[in-house]
Amino acid sequence: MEKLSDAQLDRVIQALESIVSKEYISTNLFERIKNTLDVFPYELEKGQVCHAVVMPGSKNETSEIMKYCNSIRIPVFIRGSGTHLGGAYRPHIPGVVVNTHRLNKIEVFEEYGFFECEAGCVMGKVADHLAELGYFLPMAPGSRDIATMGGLIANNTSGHIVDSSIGKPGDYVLGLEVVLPNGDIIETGTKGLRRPAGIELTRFFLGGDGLLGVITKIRMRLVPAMKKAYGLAVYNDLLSLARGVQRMYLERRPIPLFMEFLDAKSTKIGFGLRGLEAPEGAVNMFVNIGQTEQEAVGKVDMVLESLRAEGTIDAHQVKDADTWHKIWSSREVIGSNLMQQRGEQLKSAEIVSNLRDLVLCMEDCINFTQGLPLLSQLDLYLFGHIGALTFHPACLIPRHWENDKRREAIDELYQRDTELNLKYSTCGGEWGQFAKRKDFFVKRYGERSYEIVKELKKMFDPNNILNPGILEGYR
Amino acid sequence: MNEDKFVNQLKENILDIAGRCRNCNYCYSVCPLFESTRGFQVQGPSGILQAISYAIKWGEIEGNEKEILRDILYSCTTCYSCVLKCKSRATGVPILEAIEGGRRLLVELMIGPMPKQIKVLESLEQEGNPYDELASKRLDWLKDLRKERSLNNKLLPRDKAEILLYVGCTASYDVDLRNVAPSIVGLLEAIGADYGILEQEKCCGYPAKKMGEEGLFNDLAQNNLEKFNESGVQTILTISPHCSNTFINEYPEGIKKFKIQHYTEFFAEMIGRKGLNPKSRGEKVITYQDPCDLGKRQGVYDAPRKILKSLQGVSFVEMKRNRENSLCCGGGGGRMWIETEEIPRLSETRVKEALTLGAEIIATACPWCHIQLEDAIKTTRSEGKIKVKDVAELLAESI
Amino acid sequence: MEIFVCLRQTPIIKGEPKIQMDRKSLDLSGLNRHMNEWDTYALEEALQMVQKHGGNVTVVSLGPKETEDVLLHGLAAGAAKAIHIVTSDQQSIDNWTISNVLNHFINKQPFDLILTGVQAEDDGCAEIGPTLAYLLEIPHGSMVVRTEYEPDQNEMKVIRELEGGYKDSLRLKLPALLTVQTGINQPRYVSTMRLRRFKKEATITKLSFSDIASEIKALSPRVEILEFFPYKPEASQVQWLKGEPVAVADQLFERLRAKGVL
Amino acid sequence: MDGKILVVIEHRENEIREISWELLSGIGRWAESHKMELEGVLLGYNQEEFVDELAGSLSKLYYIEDKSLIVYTWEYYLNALIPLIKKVGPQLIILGHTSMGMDLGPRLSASMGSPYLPDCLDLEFNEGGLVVIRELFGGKLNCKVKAIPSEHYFLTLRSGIFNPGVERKGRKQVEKIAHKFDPEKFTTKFLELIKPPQEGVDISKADIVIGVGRGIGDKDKLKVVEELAEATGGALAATRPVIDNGWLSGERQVGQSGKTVKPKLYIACGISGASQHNIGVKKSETIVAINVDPRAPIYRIAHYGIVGDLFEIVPAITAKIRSMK
Repeated sequence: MEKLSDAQLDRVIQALESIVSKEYISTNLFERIKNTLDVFPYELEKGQVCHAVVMPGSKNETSEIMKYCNSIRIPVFIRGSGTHLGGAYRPHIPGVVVNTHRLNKIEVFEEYGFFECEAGCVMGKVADHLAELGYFLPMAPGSRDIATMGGLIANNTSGHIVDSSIGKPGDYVLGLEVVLPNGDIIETGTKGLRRPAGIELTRFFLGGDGLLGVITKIRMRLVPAMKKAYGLAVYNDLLSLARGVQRMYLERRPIPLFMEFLDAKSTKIGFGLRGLEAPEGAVNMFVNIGQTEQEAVGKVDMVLESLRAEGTIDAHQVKDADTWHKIWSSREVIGSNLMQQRGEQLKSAEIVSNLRDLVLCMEDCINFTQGLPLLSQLDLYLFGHIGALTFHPACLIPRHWENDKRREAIDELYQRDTELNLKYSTCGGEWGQFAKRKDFFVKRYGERSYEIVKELKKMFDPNNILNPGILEGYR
Repeated sequence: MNEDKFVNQLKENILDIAGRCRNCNYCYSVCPLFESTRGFQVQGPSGILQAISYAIKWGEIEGNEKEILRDILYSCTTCYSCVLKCKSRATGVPILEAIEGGRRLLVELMIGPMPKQIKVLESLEQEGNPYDELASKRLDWLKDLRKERSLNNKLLPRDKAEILLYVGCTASYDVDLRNVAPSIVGLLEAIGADYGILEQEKCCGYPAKKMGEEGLFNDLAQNNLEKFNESGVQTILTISPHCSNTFINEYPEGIKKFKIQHYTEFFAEMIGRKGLNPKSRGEKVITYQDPCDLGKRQGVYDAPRKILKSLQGVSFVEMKRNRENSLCCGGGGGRMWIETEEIPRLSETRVKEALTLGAEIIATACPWCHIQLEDAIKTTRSEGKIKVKDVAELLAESI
Repeated sequence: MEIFVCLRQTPIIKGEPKIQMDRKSLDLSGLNRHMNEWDTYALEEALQMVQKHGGNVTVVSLGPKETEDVLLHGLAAGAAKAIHIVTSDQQSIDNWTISNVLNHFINKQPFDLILTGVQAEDDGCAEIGPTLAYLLEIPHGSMVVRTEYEPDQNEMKVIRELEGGYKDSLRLKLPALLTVQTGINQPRYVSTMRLRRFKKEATITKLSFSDIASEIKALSPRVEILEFFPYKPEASQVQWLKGEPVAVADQLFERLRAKGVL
Repeated sequence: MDGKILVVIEHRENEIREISWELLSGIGRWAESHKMELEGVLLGYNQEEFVDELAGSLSKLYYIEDKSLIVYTWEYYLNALIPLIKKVGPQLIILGHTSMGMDLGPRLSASMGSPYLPDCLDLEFNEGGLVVIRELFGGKLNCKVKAIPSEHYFLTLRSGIFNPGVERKGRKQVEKIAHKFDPEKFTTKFLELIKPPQEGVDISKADIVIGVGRGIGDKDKLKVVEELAEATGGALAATRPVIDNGWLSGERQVGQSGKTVKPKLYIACGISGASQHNIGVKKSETIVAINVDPRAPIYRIAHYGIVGDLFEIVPAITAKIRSMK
């Protein structure tokens, strides 16, 4: 759409003010800039900066905003905490950013067996609140302290959780409250504990990449808290580590809730940072859950059996919780530590393997940057949610590279990401299917599938005002 | 150094720091400003950082929105939580360095400080304290104390002593704090320390530093360093953690030859020794507010707790957010002197939290936390239910 | 726009002013000095005007050596030129003489506007502005709380503050003189470093007060201070209430009750 | 000695301003004791109603009438007064130290080549010269100022130093003077008189007024005085700095540039008492002053003085009053 005149803009602002009141709309340059930034390590362009940032306080205000923006065809970008490390949520054309910060109520209905929270609730706070009541929130992104429920559900990401263990958050969603691009408000799903069979509108918005509607409220099943037990296995080489995981599946072991691996290089750094003695080799660390302590421990032992069978240097249950937290958090600090040493930013791909080719895929990831003109110049770091057959090959993008070069590097990364996921006929399980992944989607599922999504989008959002750019594959 | 060169250096440094922020926004999860405001993005660490950095990149510093930029930069409490968070979970950006650098930049360009802080800076320059109090009245509290009891304190640098008690401006002048300096003097007397107080003490410079008035800060730092040297002391005890932090982390090399300690560290070591055997003072439930400049900045979490736990008959309870996760009182970073958006006020949140724990006393070890909490008790109408006490007062009362 | 701003440096008296033995002068030694509060607003108004409409600000001040501090402040804040009319140290000079000396210098310069504070913290006379305007034969507006330059007519629209919340607005043909009231703007802060830099680099034009004065025909003071004396407390009717806050509150309450005002 | 005194009458919105009545009575008495004639000049339009009343308290009133004189502007006044003064030859020309006096006085005296003595508290003749008392440094100090011997002396007197009560003498001499103005030559054009905003509270109507000054330090500390106002059922008023800081809205300003109040009780909290403030409150029946500095000029008009920290004393008073209700 063409640029707004100042007069037009003033009218827009006034209209929005009349919806959310003056204090909850910001038009100052700096607020607008920050709301147009994402984690991609290249500069914002002046042309992208949004017109205004609005904070609705209710589904009705959200609906009014959508109704109005739709009526005058102004793009709307929904924003939670803007913390998605996958990037590609920066608006590429000016529009109105709707920040869900004020939609932050949570209600627990134990007598119904579910809870409801608004889209702006911070996931970590919800999890803590539920934990106090003895429940477990089946989500575990690295950004738990800041990511919002709305964003996570629109993306349906399980973060580090091994899907084969307890599935995706979406499997616990009983229903949604959604504001459609034209402002209509709908409710989906059920207040029962049985998710509907057959066609069910929840599915369009859950993991809908924010294309079809604005999720304002989420209803999820209450999951009783589980007991945990921890295990650690060390290998000489990553390939045997991969074989171990394969074996675990094939020998029908109880799949861990979490299972992460670090290559030897990363292990040294991570363990070192946490003041632990780093084992000589690559590490597989995992968590099993059970109704009781013993059940969890038993599961860990069963998993360890399979892992040992592939020639571990060391494999044991970690009994002391504090030690475990150090080990576990060593993963978290590696990335930050690398970035801090060099003052550079880590960008990673998300490669998912199929079970049969896990070892092959591991090899591919070890050689991730081979033949890539820019990335091959950089060090590669390899870690990932191996239990979920997921790899995060990552590179530090040098700051001294100029903007375009950084863009190209990111392009290379996603080309290779695409190749590999195609090769294994898989797809990413954390970052959504469009925006940076659009090329992949078309190649993987074909033009027709892309057409279908476009038609869907057209049906829900004929004027394409809701989060434009994602479907078009802007990054 | 000519103006442009100086200004450009400031700008480059800010851009360099901002270039390391990846907008992961983890810092928002610990930011007291973000928690106590409407929660726009410029009301949190990374937002403030990007504001100043894009203002520089896009030449907007002296643009139409320069006052908005100023208000954004000066709203930060400089509690340091974001820096710790970024270090542990992200790219380790020294966010505060950029925010304080931004304030210096605005002051150099005559956009900063906040209008109401100008009088504070003038008072610092003329009277050596931020409260527009007469320099000549700084030791009145000591004169009054001398009327009640005999003291062995030296007056420095005229006399010489082993320990310098650096009182600081708030403890010298503020009525809320009237018992704190006397308590600490009492404790020093009790252990028979060889201590002295500066005859002409001046502010450590913290407010000037935080408001971006670097030149004035340097003057005060120089002045104090000279006084310290003349006094021939080995140890410097401060009442305010802002002072000790400023000495340790902001002062020139010369400060290194002194042992700088917040008084809680000093007395924590002394507990149980001659003269310092806390006795029972009736059953009391006490909680503790970690001053950011003491905890987050200097890593002193245990000393005050050790003292409080040593008080007999006291049951010590922790607030949910404590130590490195503790919630800022909102008084730091020069905010004492400006009107800020605070809904609810951080100190009120803190008082309410303490009340839910059944605490009868919130102990703290910082004059500004003290004042903020004192006010919060009034504004939440909790008088009679709960009191603010300085750790020093509690210790002194117990011996 | 060429704007002259007349600044005065005043001592900051927080306690009780010290009177010299001869009772004809004050002992101001050891006192901090600063720019007269009203003048800081005049300076800021001038700087904002040239920022908006172009031109230069020249700051002028009359006084002993240390007066150059306020001129430095003016330069550091953004003035293009500074004129220091230097007087000898203890010389006390009446406002009529000051106005004449300022006039003698300024009327040889090209100017569109002269700004000064409504009055000075020390003598509170509010005299120099209108007097200088008379000598320069230009219109004046006093106690100005808003200015609006109208370039095409070369006029200045001002709002003046009267009593009891009343204001009036005038339109003055330029050149003109305005005396500026506090609160009209937010004077900028000039940092210590900035002042230092200017102390090193800036140049201040020095003129001798006595030279100028001697060039003015029949110039002689019209008033002189005979003596200073402290305020006499006995003149006040105040009854002191002493004691702890609570005690004081009780005493006060009883008295007010008795008087029937509570 | 004999001679004439000329008082320049002030009026606004068809009312003679109080300062003029103060001068007529105060200077009237002074004139008698010095055997001088008290004359006045009114520059106005259609103000016969006052002419009579004024003339009653003067040995002579000059009434210069012209449409353009409904409001004060320095150029018209100067233009009309210079010839009158030359004609009448008064020794003292007295104005109030008001926005008009401050604006007109210096220029008028300079035009007449005479000494100017602003903001006087008292005046005397000695050694052939005129000697006045004035304040310095906002009342921290007083001084005696002598004017050189001169045909005319121009003074402005601070308002509030005399009481308005005027005894009639009955001699109602009025000389109406026609004056031709030539506005073409004028450099200053009057545009409009801006009246104070009427909405909001009217502190001048309250029986109890709580005044708050710089001493409060910060906006969010106002609670202390707000609670006292609440407890006493009084109105909250403030000094100029407080208003300039935007801590309270303009309609609450007391003092010369704000409103004048005359309540039964005025409690000054953290107000040092600059003359501009005191002028606006000194007519209050009972004045209580709370300040840290015992030398603050506020105590000169106060009936009860309390020295100390207002944040300790005010809450105590509030508590006491609440407890007695």
